[in-house]
Amino acid sequence: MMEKLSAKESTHQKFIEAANRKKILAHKCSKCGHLMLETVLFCEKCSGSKFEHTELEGAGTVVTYTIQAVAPEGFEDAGSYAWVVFKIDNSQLRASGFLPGIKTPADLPIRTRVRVAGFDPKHGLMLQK
Amino acid sequence: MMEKLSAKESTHQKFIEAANRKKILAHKCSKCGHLMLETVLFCEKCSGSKFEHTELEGAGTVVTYTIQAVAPEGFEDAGSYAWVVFKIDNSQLRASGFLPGIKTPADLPIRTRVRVAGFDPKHGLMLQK
Amino acid sequence: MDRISFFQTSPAKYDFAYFTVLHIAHDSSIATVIKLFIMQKAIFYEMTNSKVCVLGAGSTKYGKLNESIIEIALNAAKDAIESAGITPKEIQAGYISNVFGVADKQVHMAPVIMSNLGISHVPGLTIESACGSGSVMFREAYANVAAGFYDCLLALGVEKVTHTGTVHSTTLFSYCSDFFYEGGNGASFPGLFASMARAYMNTHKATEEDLANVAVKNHENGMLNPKAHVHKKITVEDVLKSPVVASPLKLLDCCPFSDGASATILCSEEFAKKSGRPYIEIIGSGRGASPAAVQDREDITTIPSTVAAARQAYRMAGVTPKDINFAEVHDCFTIAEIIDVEDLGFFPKGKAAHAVRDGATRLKGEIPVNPSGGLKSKGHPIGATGVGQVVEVFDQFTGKAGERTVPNAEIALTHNFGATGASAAVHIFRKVDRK
Amino acid sequence: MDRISFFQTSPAKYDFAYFTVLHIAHDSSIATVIKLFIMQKAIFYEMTNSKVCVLGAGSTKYGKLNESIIEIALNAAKDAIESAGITPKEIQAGYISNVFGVADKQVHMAPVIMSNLGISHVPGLTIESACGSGSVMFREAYANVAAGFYDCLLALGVEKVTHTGTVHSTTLFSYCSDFFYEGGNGASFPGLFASMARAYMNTHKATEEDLANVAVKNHENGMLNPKAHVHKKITVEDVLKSPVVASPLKLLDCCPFSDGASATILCSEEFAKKSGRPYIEIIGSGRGASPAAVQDREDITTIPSTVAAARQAYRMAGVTPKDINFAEVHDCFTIAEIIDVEDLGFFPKGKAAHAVRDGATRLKGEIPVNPSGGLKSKGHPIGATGVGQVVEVFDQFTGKAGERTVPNAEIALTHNFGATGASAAVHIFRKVDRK
Ligand SMILES: [Zn+2]
Ligand SMILES: [Zn+2]
Repeated sequence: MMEKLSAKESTHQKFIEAANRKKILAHKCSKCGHLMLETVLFCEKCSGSKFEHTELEGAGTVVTYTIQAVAPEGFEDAGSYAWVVFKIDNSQLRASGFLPGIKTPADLPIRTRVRVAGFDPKHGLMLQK
Repeated sequence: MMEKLSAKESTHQKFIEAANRKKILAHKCSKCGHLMLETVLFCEKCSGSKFEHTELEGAGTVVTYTIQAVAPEGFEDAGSYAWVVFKIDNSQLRASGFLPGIKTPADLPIRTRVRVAGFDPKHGLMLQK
Repeated sequence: MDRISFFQTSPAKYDFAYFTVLHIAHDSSIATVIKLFIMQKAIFYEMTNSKVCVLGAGSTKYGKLNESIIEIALNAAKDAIESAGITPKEIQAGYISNVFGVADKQVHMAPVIMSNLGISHVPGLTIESACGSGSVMFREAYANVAAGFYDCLLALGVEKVTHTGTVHSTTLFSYCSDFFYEGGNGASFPGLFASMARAYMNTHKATEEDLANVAVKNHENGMLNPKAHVHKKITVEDVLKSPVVASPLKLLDCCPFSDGASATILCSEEFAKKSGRPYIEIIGSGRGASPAAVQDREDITTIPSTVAAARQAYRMAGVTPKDINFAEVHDCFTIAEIIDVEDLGFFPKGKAAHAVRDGATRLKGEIPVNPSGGLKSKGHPIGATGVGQVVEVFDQFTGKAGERTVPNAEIALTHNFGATGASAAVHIFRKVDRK
Repeated sequence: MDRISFFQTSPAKYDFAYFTVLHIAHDSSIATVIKLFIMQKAIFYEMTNSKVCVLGAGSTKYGKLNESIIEIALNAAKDAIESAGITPKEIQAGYISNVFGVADKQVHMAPVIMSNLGISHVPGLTIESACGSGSVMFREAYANVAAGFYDCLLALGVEKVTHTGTVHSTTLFSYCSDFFYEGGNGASFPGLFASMARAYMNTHKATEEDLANVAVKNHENGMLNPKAHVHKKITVEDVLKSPVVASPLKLLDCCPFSDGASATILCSEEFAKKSGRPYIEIIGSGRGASPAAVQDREDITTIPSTVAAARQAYRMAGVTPKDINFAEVHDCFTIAEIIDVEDLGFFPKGKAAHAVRDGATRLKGEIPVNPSGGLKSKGHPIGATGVGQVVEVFDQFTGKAGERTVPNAEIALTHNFGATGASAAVHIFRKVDRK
């Protein structure tokens, strides 16, 4: 019934499209240079609302994570996976994603390198080691 | 997983059990005599909380109603039905119920007599003409 | 409960004290008492007579929207913030209204909204009161500013349901009824209002045409509102020929299911004045409640919560229905507007159908009702609706309503209720002329 | 935002004015000024220093309940009303907290609750802030009484989810997260707290045994609470051997999904005193917010909303963490209690695991934490939890806590947050001795 959103209208959609190019979409405050994820509409530092778009390389290191033994609906068939918070290279920003194939903590020591593999409509921001 | 409630615990359950005996369960304030449906816990008139249980005959006259052409989930298969507000005989109380088989307003003039037919887990308080 | 609501008792009580002070000051004529009096006056002013203003307002378009519920909310918030000329850091709290966030997989919305406005340290909460959530939330936000707790708030309503489809939306909405007696026995919201319509038509000899007139008028107004959900001029015949949803109500008697968000910036008068921007003042606020179930109302052709809320708001504002230059009222169904305009005191009981037929509630009538198009044409994103009414008043009073501007309006009323009127809130606003 | 919360600025500002008046009165020594001063003092007292009390409190048992959500709510309301010795007609408004009414087909709960208490004309509303709904609602209700808007309120939290099953409940709860970044990428609530646990364990060298100690202690307390959901003494080994839910958290690190309701009667001090019944006083209230998503927090081992809310509440109450005799804190997962007791200032950062191991938070320890059993053992009906904490304080201070009574307690703190702490509220209570 509803058409797919274009990236022009939706920050989420922009973020998703960038993820599909293996990027993390961010923007830099034109006034003070503070870097934020694309979804933030006013600068956290100076309240500015003009930004320069910045695509960050979708790669970084694991900050923390969990291996979801009991998965919510939509993820029951996802096998053993980790939900991962990772620090994006060359920035202070962090993002979160879905990393399949993780069975035990031995599979994913803190500071493991991960990168964005795309965006799956069912499982969200896909990561790979 | 959960056991069925006994009427001792639940005013809704008590009301339902009475409906299955074709009655409307009410109670009378021990202090001021005001009559209320069973679900009301304090007297609307005097705030009393002691009551004498009263089973009203599940019969009365239609006050108003609608014929639901677009039915909510759980009622899609109920055929053409009316949701009816009726005044209970020998009281000023009103109740509401589900009356199947009503197709047009000609089937149900205001003040038509209806009576309680039981309680259906899917369709609620069942009425019949 | 005979106690008059908080917004009446307090000013009266303190006015008494205030004038006592004034009296003493005159009698004794000594400088310290005068000084005291002035200080006290200032404190009183700030504490109990603190005027509360709307400094900014914004809405998304209402309709079927594709963005996530958070993006919809953020778009309205951004508009309101920019319209107020403030920065997000001036916002001290976020009052959100929403009913079915679950439908778009997001409850606990305030933190997500605040974080994406770049002010994650600012607390918020969500208030729900069915289709009246927006106005009930607005009143809480208002009370917090009136009490001097905050100088500047974001008050934002949002809803997204259209993606769930008509049958599931109908089902969700039925959870706003007294479910054990109503939704659980097969009544949908159109059904409940249909039962009220049948009772009204039976008691007051109104006709289906009378109801249809409301729809025709509100669609006409909605044509002038670029953000309205439904832009479609209709006739009485169109309404009568549209498919029955719940007899006697037909599809064109019903407002649409809408997505959308509306946001306002509420602040103290001091804050508003300092800003140098246009603003409007809230001069009356009232709340009321009715028996939850239609069956428990002695008279099904009136809504007690509306009557109570209006009485409070009028008394607080010191105005009567005759002083209202236009009103945004809760016309979820055509019958609702008929009942509303009687309960609000614009017309005597049983006379609204006639007045509507005569054009009294049209844009150029004696009391324009729903110049925005109302829920019927502008749309009804239930968590946002009550806030959207305030946005309309703001736009009307600050020169942003374009062709649908009500000429020479100075005082306006908003009326919004939950479900079949089990809860309601009424607000009265004053245009503030800035030199 | 550097502005101190509303409960700090106001008293300070008015205290200044108040003492100025006092000074003038002393200097001039004339009767009228003294009269003025006394009147002003009375008004000030009522208006800004108005003490707010809890006069009644009641809870259903927490657990898997068969009654409808409305019946559950009503059972708690009836208990609270009877415990306060008031009649429903004395209640001027109903503040309800709930998150997933949709799961039991009833939102817009206030009208249904009020109608079934026989006071259908009394307005109400529902407040939602995820698992912190109860305390956020309690604070709004408190603010309304503190502002003098109402003399007596019902503040009631309720939740019913167990009938939907563990997987669907897990899914619903994930809607409280920042869904675009968290729930939408597969994180459940246990998962989000597990990620916090891993960060904490990594940073502060804590172990899974350290977390397990929290569960063991809270289950021990819960054994003494007849209304607790889980009555089961457990050992550290039991916790460690229980199935992993989201590593490193295991089943016994997690609170249960519970149904239940808790209710309190909030009133002005004047109202409480007149009643001649036992009551407790609210002496501090604070709110805070954190970035909605865990990823956006600079330090994942602390919860900024707790720190902010606690700072406000302590300042308002004029007490320090050392003055608190016991605390009910938000232990939805064992790691949460470890982080909470640090954020609340009971232990330095990184030292809580050690303190818990040493028994400092046990019922006979230096700062008993969760004497009720906490969310972990008492249960976590999310809309009710924050109110249930207040019920525990009321029971403790009015001699109803039986074997779990904390001896000689005079000051207690409640701490409740939403989701991963994106929203939080802290309240501080004082025992009132009645002669
Ligand atoms: Zn900046
Ligand atoms: Zn009575």
